Amino acid sequence: MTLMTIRQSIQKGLREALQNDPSVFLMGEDIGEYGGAYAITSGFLEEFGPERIKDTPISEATFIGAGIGAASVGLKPIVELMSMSFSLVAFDQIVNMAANLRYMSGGQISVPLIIRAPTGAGMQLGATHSQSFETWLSEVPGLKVITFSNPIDALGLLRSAVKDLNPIIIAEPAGLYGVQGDVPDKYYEIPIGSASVVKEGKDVTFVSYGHGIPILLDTQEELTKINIDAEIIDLRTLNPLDMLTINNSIEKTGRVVLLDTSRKLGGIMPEIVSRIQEQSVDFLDGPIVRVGSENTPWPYNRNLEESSLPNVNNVIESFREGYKI
Amino acid sequence: MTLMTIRQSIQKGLREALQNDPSVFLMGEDIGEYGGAYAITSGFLEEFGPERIKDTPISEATFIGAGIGAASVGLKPIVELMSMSFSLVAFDQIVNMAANLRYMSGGQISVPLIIRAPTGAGMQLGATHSQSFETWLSEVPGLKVITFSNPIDALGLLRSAVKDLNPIIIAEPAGLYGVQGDVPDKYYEIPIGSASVVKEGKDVTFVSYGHGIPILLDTQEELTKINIDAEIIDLRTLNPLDMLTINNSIEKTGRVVLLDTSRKLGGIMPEIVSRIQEQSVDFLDGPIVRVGSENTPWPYNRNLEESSLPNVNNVIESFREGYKI
Amino acid sequence: MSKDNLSKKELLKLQEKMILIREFEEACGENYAKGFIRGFLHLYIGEEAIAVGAISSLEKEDYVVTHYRDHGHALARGLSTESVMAELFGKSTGVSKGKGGSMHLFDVEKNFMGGHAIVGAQLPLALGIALACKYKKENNVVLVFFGDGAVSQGTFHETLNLASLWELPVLFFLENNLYGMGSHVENTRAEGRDIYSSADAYGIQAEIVDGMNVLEVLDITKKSLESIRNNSKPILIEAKTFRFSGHSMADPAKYRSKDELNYWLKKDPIKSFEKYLIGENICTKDELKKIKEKAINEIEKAVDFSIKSPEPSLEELKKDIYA
Amino acid sequence: MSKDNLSKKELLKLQEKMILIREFEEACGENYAKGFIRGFLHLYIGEEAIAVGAISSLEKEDYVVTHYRDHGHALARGLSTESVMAELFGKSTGVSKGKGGSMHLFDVEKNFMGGHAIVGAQLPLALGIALACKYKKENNVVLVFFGDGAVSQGTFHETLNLASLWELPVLFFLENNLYGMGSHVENTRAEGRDIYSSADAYGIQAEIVDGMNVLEVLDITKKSLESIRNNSKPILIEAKTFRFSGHSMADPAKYRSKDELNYWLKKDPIKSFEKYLIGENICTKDELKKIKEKAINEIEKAVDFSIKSPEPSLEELKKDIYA
Ligand SMILES: Cc1ncc(C[n+]2csc(CCOP(=O)(O)OP(=O)(O)O)c2C)c(N)n1
Ligand SMILES: Cc1ncc(C[n+]2csc(CCOP(=O)(O)OP(=O)(O)O)c2C)c(N)n1
Ligand SMILES: [Mg+2]
Ligand SMILES: [Mg+2]
Repeated sequence: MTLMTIRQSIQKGLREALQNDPSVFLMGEDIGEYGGAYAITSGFLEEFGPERIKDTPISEATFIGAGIGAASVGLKPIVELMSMSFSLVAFDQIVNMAANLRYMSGGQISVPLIIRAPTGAGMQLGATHSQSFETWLSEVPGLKVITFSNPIDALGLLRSAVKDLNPIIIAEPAGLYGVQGDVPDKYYEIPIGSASVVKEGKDVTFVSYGHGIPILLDTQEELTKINIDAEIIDLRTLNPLDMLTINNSIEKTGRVVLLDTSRKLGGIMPEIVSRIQEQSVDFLDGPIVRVGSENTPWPYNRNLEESSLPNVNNVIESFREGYKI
Repeated sequence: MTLMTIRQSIQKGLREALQNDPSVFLMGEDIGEYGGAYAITSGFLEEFGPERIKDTPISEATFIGAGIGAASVGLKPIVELMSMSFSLVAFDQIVNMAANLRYMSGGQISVPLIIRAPTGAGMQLGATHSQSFETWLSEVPGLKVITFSNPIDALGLLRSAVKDLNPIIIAEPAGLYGVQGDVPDKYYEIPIGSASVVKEGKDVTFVSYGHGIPILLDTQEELTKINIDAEIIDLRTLNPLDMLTINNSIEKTGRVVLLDTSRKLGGIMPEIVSRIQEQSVDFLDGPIVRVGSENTPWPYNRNLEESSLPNVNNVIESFREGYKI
Repeated sequence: MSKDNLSKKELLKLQEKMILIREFEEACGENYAKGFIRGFLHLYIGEEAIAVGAISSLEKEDYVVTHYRDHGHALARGLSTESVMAELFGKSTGVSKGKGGSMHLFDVEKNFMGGHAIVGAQLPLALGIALACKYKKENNVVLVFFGDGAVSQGTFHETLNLASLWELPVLFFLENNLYGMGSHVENTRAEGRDIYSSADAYGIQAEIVDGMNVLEVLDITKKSLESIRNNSKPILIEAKTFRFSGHSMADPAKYRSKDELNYWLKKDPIKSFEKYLIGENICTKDELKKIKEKAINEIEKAVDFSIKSPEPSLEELKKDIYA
Repeated sequence: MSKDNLSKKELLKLQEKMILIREFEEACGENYAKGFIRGFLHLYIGEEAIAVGAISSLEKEDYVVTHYRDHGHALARGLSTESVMAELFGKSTGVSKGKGGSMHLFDVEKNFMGGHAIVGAQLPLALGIALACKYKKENNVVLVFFGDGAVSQGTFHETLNLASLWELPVLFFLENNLYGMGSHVENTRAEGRDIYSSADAYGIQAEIVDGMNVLEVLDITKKSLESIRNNSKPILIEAKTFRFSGHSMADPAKYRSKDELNYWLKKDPIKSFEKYLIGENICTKDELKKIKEKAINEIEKAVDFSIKSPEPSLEELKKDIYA
């Protein structure tokens, strides 16, 4: 085991990929000398050279499109978007091209492209810089979307993504790059499409991902004080969804709360509500509770932003209200 | 009353707006001499001249951005996108600019912009040309999204949109431009944010919008044969959602089926499922049934496309299965 | 270019291909009217010299990327008339199994990388393929076609900048048929109808060529390819051309005057090359007649094949989404 | 431009504004370190001559649109130091009620239309405002600022084309500070560091100016505005400049050499204008000292005001979403 941050585990995964597979290269704005806006690729240029650590101009549509093209003829580009908020200028390439090429070509083309981007609010960056478009992308057939909340998952999922032949979006919770954890030294992977039970419990199922997980961990601790034993599920993959893990947990606990720090209305959770409703609603003793941030653009002001972001109290209150506990 | 198609009622609404308000102008690709890809603005150039019927190059990001700019200083641009599928190249302007400007400026700026775009599958246009991104846009705070399934609503909603000070997306079901109806000669408006009960019934609530409504009308007729009296709700506005109308209907019928021709997973319906689940689930005698198209890119082949698109049988089967009827 | 550089066989091959494309497109129009072909259909009639002249110069390992008006490029690249026609018919024997349709033709074995229907979206893709060629140290070139309308898209600018900055082996081939749908290029482009000089802003060498003359297209393409292979620097070629029919089957093309159409019809690439071949005594009318008959024959067979081909099974709907 | 064209008062006003911006930015840095200002903060230090020279030439009715490095433009446009500083503090007295922050400053009364944080996104907006000016037959000009990095975005290309095609009154002001974050313009642009000639491709007249010389900026802007008002044709001005600090507060700017920084520090627009003012006997050192003191004083007050200003009420979260 080695103690490392999520940032370090991503670095480890990228470095491994670059070392093991000559078809892997990195591309993005200021990932070279600058080391990346969030310092993920710091030192990589020196280690792997400019052919494999490719700085780009601020032309997201085109360098992502170029990633698609390179992937379509057998390379494995890992493209860094400086922020998920900037994905919009490249949305046509991601949604119409990356996701559809395989289908439209009758299966002839694979697009083994990875797009990594920091995501999420909470850093007072305001409305244009705090958005989480991974939930939209998770609705696109042809794409896979992964995310994580600890260094073990970050590395394990990245390894799976590197081996995958499909276009994959990695939504990296920007507020969690510094989160630490013990990462196994022995090689392992985390399969795409598998949620994880971060903590087992019997009284209620908490579901979230990314920035929501630390909140749930705190919530769970708080709830032990009133003898509630919460189970926490980290989705880890937004598409394809691992409903089995969620349904199994609901079957056990009979209660469920879904937490999304990026949005209350819309986003990924309504789809999960719908599937629970279709698949495991009979096991529930109450409503499917949603907790999320307010349905507004993201404000700059700290208090306003904090008041929008869900916290431990919001989760507990919504849970207790929903289940009359 | 005058019998007219949806196409004609949109034309009527646009013509009125141009006649009544000098700040209104139209902008888009080939809307002038060509008359628009779907012939909506046919003849407008001759009638209103090139200043007010402004042809644009294929620069969606920029002419939509220009619409935002013009709107921000008091004009009322009505921009035509040739297809909702092309909105992606302008997504940053729509989502980060149009929707956020008011909020980020602390309420100083209004963006009274209308973006009209034909939407939906079913015309064998394949994966890149059949998409319905209005459901994503309906998740964006700051935008309003409207749609319709008959000429009366089309005109009434357009009139409200023209008066509204917010950025509004009009998702025009491309397959329904030819749908006819009697339109009142007397001036009327349909308020944004109000769903309509297209047909009253007492046994089950059917909810859809756009292309889904004709399917529900047929379904309803079919169901009378087994003495089921279905109520049909046309959402007409995707944001803000009119949950009151839906909840009231559910309270009456105790059963609900949601139909989305653009998608089964994701889209607008999961949000409605979630809200029903939060607001009126206790009135239901069974599950919230979703019917939609398959979760695949849109195929070109006619059979494949048809087999993806939901039809009367799918609705009936899902309803009967869900409610054991 | 003079005929001296090319054998009779090679010269006739060019004409054969152009005729094949023309006949193919005529047949498409007919079968669209019959309802066999559906969706959006964009014919290449009038522009055949470009696809044939440019693509004939490529090596097998080079790549072709194009827009939705792609039948001509596909056939010039050697995709079979059967597999392309069957695709337009939406049949399982189609090159994309009937899932792509007219605007989305692909044949990876032939390095024919689509068929892209969002205007300008193919340019970044082509850039990326060229990046891969360079990365893998292959000496291949990516030939990417786009229209005058695509020049208005931001991807044009971004892609040209990157191709030049990164010195990538891309041959940008601009099919300037003067119109993007109903919009004349002079109404969409500030600097008017000659677009090639745009490439200056990116330090990209640019050429202009008569897109109705297959030998000139062939010649300039060959030279450009050679240069790109030697220097790995992109080049842009602008070909002046005209589509003889409307933008798509839905377009009666009323925005163009009869005079304008007639002016261009006189430059018909197939007729003028025929005149040349006969004028230079390279072949006889009879030989050309046979070529045409052969083409008609082949197309008839392709249509027949397409009619008889099976529809894709309904399971296909959910296949080919993920690898 | 010689001092003869401007009164002493006018000349001192320029220096006063530059100093005000400089002091403002220094104070921003300090208050960021103290945690009063948060999020992303981009300082304008070193580039003051551009905002002041360009914006001072505008009429009240003209519009200003800019990017996220916007404090200088805002102050030059006459937004109060209090309302801008309070915005950075996120206070309810801020120009955008604390909701926008540093990157999203707006003051509609002053026709200051933002503060836009997506690179290149402000260009179409500016185009649209210019379109409205022309539509309404107002003789106003839209002055839009953008960086060398923004030139890589497709919107640059699309907007320049449309501005020229539609003959709109836009003054494109390119602040070429040689870097977009850590990327030198020579690594992002095929044609290297001189960007203004890009405008040729759109038939747009372009000028280059020393962005460290406020009088030159003023002069060229005045001339350009006059020309735009007369012909309603856009113009592009490229100003060469340098930001003295990092891209944002998070950037130690290690990618730049000390030599390079020193080269530009010697061109400090405030110091060189001071030298000019004194060398030409326009004013005394003492007068300038007073100007600086006044600025420091004003900024102190603005900081004080910002500290004392109330936070927005929590209800503000849900306000200003819809009109
Ligand atoms: C982004 C986008 N906008 C609009 C369209 C609709 N459209 C398809 S082809 C076309 C015209 C393109 O003209 P050009 O590039 O000159 O090619 P040509 O058809 O003349 O070969 C348009 C507007 C589209 N497919 N994609
Ligand atoms: C579309 C987009 N991509 C990336 C960013 C991140 N970013 C913010 S500023 C910047 C550099 C811009 O450089 P330039 O235009 O030269 O302006 P300068 O900062 O030098 O004033 C980058 C990459 C962004 N805000 N928007
Ligand atoms: Mg064209
Ligand atoms: Mg810069």
